[in-house]
Amino acid sequence: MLAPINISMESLNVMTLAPMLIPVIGALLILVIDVVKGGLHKSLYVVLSLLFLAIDFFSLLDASELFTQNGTVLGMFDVMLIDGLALLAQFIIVIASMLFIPLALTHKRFHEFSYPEFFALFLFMIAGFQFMVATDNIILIFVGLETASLALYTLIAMHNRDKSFEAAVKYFTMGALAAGFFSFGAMIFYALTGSVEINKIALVLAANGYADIGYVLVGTAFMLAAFAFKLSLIPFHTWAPDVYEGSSAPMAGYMSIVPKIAAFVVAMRFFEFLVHSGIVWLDIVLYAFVIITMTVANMWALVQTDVKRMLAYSSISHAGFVMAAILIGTTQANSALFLYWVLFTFTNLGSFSMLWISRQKNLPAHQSSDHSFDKFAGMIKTAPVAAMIMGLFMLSLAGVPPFALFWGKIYLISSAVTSGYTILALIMALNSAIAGYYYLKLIVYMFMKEPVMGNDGHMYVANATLALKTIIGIAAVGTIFAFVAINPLLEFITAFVYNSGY
Amino acid sequence: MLDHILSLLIFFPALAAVFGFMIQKESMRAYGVSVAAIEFALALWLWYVFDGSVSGMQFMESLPLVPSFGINYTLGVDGISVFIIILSAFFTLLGIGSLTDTKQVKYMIITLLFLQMTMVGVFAALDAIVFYIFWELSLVPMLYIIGAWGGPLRIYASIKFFLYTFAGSLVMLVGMLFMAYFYYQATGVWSFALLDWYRLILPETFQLWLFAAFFLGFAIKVPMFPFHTWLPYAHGQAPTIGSVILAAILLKMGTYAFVRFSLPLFPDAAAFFMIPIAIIAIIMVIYTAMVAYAQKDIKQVVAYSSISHMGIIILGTFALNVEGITGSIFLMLGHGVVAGALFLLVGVIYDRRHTKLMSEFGGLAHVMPRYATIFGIMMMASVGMPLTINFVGEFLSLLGFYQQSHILTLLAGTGIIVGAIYMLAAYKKAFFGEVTNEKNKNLPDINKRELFGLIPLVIVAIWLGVYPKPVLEPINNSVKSIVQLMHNKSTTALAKERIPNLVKPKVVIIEKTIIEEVH
Amino acid sequence: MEIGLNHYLVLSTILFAIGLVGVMRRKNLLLLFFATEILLNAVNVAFAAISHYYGDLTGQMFAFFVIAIAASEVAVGLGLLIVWYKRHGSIDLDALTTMKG
Amino acid sequence: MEKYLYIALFAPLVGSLFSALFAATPKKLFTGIVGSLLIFTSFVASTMLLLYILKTGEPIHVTMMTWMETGDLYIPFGFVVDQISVTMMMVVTLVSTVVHVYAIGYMDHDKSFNRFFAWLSAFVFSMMILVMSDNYAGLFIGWEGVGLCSWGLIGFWYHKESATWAANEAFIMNRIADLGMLIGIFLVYWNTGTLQYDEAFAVMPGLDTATLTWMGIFLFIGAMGKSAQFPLHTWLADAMEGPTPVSALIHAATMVTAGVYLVVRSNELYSLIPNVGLFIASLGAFVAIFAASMALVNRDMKRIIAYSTLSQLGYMFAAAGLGAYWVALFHLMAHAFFKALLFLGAGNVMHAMHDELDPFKMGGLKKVMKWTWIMMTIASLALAGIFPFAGFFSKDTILEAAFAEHHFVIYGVLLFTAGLTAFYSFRLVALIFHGEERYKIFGIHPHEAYRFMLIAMSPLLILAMIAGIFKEPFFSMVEEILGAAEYHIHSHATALIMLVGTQIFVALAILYAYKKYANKKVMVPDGTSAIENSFIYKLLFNQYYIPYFYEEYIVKPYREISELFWTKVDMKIVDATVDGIAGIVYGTGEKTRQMQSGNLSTMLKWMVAGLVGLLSLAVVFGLAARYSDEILVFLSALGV
Repeated sequence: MLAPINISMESLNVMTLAPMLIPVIGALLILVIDVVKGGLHKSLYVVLSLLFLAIDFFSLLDASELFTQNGTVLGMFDVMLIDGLALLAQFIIVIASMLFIPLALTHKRFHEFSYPEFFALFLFMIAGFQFMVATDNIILIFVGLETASLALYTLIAMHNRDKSFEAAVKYFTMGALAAGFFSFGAMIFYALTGSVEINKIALVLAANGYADIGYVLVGTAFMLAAFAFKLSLIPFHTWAPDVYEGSSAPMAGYMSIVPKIAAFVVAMRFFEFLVHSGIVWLDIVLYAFVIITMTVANMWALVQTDVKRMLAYSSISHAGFVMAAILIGTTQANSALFLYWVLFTFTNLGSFSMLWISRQKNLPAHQSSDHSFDKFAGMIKTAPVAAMIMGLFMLSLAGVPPFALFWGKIYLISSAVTSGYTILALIMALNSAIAGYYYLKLIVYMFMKEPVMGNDGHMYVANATLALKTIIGIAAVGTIFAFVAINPLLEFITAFVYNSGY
Repeated sequence: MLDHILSLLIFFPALAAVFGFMIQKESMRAYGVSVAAIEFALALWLWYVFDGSVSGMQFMESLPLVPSFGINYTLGVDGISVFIIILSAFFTLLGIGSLTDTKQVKYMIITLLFLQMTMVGVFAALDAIVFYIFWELSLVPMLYIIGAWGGPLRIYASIKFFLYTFAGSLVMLVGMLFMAYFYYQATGVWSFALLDWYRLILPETFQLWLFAAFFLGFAIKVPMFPFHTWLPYAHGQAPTIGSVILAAILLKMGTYAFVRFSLPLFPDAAAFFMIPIAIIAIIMVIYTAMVAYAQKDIKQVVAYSSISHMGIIILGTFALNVEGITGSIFLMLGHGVVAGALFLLVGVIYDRRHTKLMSEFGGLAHVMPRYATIFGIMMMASVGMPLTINFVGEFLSLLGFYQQSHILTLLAGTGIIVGAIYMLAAYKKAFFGEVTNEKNKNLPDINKRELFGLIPLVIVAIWLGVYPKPVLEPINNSVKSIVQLMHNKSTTALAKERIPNLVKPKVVIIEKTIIEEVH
Repeated sequence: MEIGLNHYLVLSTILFAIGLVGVMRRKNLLLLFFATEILLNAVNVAFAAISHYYGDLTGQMFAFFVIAIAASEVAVGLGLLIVWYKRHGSIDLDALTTMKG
Repeated sequence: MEKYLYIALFAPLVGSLFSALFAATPKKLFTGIVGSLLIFTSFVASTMLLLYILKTGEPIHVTMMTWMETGDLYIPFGFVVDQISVTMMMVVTLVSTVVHVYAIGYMDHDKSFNRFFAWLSAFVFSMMILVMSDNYAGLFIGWEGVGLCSWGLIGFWYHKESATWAANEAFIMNRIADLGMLIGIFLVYWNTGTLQYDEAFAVMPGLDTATLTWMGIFLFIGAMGKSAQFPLHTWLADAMEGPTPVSALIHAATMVTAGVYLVVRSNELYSLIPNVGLFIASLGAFVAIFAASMALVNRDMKRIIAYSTLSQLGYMFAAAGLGAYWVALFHLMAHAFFKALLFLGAGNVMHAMHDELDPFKMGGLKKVMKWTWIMMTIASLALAGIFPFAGFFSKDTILEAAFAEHHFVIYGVLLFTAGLTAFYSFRLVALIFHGEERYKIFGIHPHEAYRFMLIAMSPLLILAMIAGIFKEPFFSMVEEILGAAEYHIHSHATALIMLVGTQIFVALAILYAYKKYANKKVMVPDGTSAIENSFIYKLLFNQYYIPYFYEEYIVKPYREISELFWTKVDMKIVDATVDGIAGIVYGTGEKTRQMQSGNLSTMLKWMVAGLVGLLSLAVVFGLAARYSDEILVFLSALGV
């Protein structure tokens, strides 16, 4: 007979699992409520989700206290990992989700929000992402990734438009291919090292001095392809614009932030040791990814006629920009990544929310898409406050100081400078200038063109409710007064990143 | 309050702008004028309490912003910046006061007040990042002013203005980050404080690269040839008030930054690049003057003339001696007053006829004698007539550069010839001759509101031409300390040779005389 | 002939390549899903073999997870496919081109 | 005495500002009167200063206030009244008083009467600064100031295209010279450390000759512009578009002599560099004959006098260049009197003839304009250098100086020019006042000028007659400061022969002019006569084609190049490059967006392609790493 396995609860460190469990419980609760009594209003689910996210947030605070005291904590058979990266990423995930979920409280009725499943899936997705970042184990990363992704595909599809389904199918198919890449890559590393834990892989590889460098590179190539898909690096980005366009505006904004930060953290865990082991190939490939993604995505963003699609390309470009942090790989760069992403969260969610409040139920005849540039012509005359806030987000995205993203930009560029990537720093800077054009384009439409006849400005806030306005207000305040928060944020992030050994 | 007068100067207009949203439309102009007047009074007060005999920074204030990254909100003024700050307050007041009826005057005034904040901020900032923040932020209101109130090509012009400057300043930002990194390497502490950077002596190669990075940002702003093409568009399309502020203050940011950053931070590089930059400056002077001569639109003449004058400013700056730099700073003020006035004047005629083509005019001196007189005075100031403000600056700039190169000064000096050519030709076309166009026969002469903007400028243009001392002296004191700093910091023989040492008394000439007498 | 690890790995690679070709060539959404399944199962083969080679259960665990994930993918994928088919009466890939540029 | 100095200096400014107050209003007689009175005040103050200088011989030196002070540079508003400047002040204030009073009559019917006086008084103020300043920068203020006023006054009738064109031409040409002057000033500053005359001159002997030479050359370039020396002379004749009092004051008596003043003022510099002096003298002699030759055939009364002015300036430079500074200054003074008189006389004629300028269309005017005739004849005699009029004393001394310094070529040229001068002067007088009354064809009824204008001219008439007696006192006054030497030909006989010979030569030229132009056969030329078609005539009449040359080879190319710079270089190259870069970025985006075809199959292919790319790179690197040793061996075998 098998001897009973004695495991003390202490060694399990259930605490490490708590942050993921909370949204799962929340999701289950929502489903149960629906079973018990159906047809409840979406506000209930929104608030419930929010509450669970709040609890999640507090459990993260707890965990971070644990981390500051004890350093990295392992739990659940050493599968779960609480370190600085995990915590920071989870903070971003949870905060972004908390900012996202009230956006369901729209003035107009939308199909997806009437289903409690939407909120359940949403919470499952968050749990998936949390798992993904809070582990060192490739299996769990994979599981987390797929959990989140599958939930996400469904969420996109629930928007219930032709374009949404198309987007979901595209995203799903490509995601499946990427999952194939990921598992194949994992397989190669497993074959090389006999382990699926990143730190062990690193140790083994270092121990034999990267003897099988060719295979390591092949494995890395597969992993890179999988992450490049998730991070929408060119040429693995093709899903992004279509999916952003197909999904609802807040969902697009959410997608530009949360899945990517999760992927970044994993990429950081996975590639950092490779970068530091002096593999030239990886340097070159990452360099190429960074530059091509930034530049080409910018060029495509230039020629868009739809704001949302423009923002999609802009998000790709931002991802490329931040990818530079992985390439550089210093503590400063990694901290800059998180700083950038926190700030990006506010600004980008803000701008997508602005699109969301101007969303009509049906497309007017003269518009080719939901958020064409023409729609925003002369907005300053008809809806000045909305125009100014939108302009603010655009300026922040363009990196105009002192708005939020500027700080992320200088810190990231500074990290490139500090590590001797001069050319990279210059290219990053010049790309910001190119990007300036398409953000400016929207500002030009809003502030400098004449409004279309018969536009009384109501359409820009047609979908607005107090909840949406509050979220936008928070995003706007966060964007404007970012400079107050930079120092504490930076200290917090740097301490966490540094203490995790990155 | 004195401790925070600079913050007050910066944020008072911004605050007023925010409150401005609450003001009712008809009262907006009065509100704007009062705010600008208060701001100007504060600026004058700053001058009053400013100690002109001190060469260092005054009214310093510092507030940690991102201390872990060495960014502090540090402000301070010295003789170099204090007058440009006053000038910007002055021009905002005149600009708002003489604002002719435009659509959406409320937004215009709010935008101007925001612009005011950024302008003062740029000149008062002593932290590179704070400087950069205001520097970039100043683009936004200007973008709006050009784009929303401009002519038919306004969108193209405004985007060009924004992106061009933006691109240049991003390269400059990389330079700043490098500079901070070098400081970090040297001291182990991050700092973007200018006064800290001043103490840093960099190897020459680093200096050259950093100089180039900063140069790009500044050169586009100035704008220097061949980065100047955004300017004619911006001026051509901008409404009067936009051109006035752009020419009077915004362009000065670039030249000011050369003095504030490039020279004291990279003295060796400044000495190294002196001749190439002087050649660019000369191209600016002559080439743009010729282009100005070919213009058909009187506003474009003034626009290109701005570039031409900026050439002299650059030349004076890179004379690297006290005379030249003092002159160039004075010329910044001078050109601000004169170009601002000229754009206001062009605005006067534009308001009446809605055209700026010189061929549409002719004989205006008959119908608008007062206007012609003021225009004439400002034109003469522009061509550098002695006893007007521009002459002092041009004279000193050229005089300063003459020490460095005779031939180049001679070439740059042709500016006084070519400058006279396009200005006189333009004046002749617009004002002299018979009134041929029927529409011009009954043009009303200049009115009170316009005079409100112009008379003070005329007074200043002549007052500071005749008696520049109150301004020149503080500038001189501050410049002396910068030149001495540059000399002390420089490492190459070339720089030591080109940048004079002020501590040692000049003995060369005296010795020579004595020797001659003995023989 | 002894069948060793390398043979499994080669098989896995070949299967993966077949999957890739399928992903690229198939214009039918359903067949495309098949191709992705082949990809994942190719990996499973390799995992099982390596796991055996190392005498370590981790690989097999991974394989099980992959199977589970593949299953849920199919569920989601088919769900999407059915909706799409209901709306358009086709599962041809070339019809999915309303968004581009 | 400082009080007088300030009165002399600022009275014209007050007058100018006063008149300027009424500039845009209709004619107010009192602006003219007040202006004239203030200029007269200035004249009285100058006289007081002259008396003081004569009495004490001490220069008065005041520093009013600092102008510019930076680095080592210190420029005050400092004024010095010494023998040189007081001479100039006397000339300036006297002539301008006369011209002001005269202009009250001359500008009687002009609607811009007030503006005229504002400009004219401003000019006097600028001129006073020019001559009174104690440093080069102050001189430059005046220098530019007179240029400005000259611009305003030449272009006074701004409705006339020719007037505004001439004004701009004058200004721009002066600017060219001013650049030289400016460079000269810079040279002075950087080599002596100061711009004060006395301090700078004190240092100069210690400088090397090359530096001094450059200094002298550049300062002289400044002088060439203001004094309209070749090749910057064309503006002066065109400047005659201005009202005649302006021509008398600015373009004959005062402003154009500023160049001479500059050379005289810098005598301590120029005496160190005799080579430059010789160049100046040679140029002066050349301009003297060059201008005189153009005056021979010209058919514009004012232009003839303008060329004569040019020619006389040549004399002055010849003298100054030869080191005879006091002679130059003396001729400057004498010339101011008779040339102003000549111009004012011409103004009377113009008034009478309704602005007709062609002397061939006049004739016989002496009957109706007796006083004018007398005045112009005497002025012409003085100009021709006939004893005992003013010109005799000054011009003869120049000839003597040239002879005494053994520059016989210069002497010869100047002597010959004296003959030409006499000829064209009396050609003019003869054509205007003698012979047939040709004006009647044109239906003009000439009349004499106002009496007060004639009275106003009388001081000049008297001075043109008697200025010679000042020669000795003047010499003794400036002797010390200009290091002057009297020029005496060693042999008395030679001197006498020269003197008498010159007089006879000049007298013959006068007689010839009368014979040719005072008879009744003179007709209005119609361009058919043989002489009018001769090459020489055409050459002279077209001013040696120099204006044509300037127009064709400088002005036009400048305009064309400007146009080219704008339309081609600025728009098509510089701006197009910027737009091109933006266009490339945008265009690349536009072209490559096809990649996003929206087709899922393609998208998947892109992913696989990306993977394959990564893999092939990995394989290459992997192989390279695996076989790095072999590769190194291989490469070293290749000699890399």
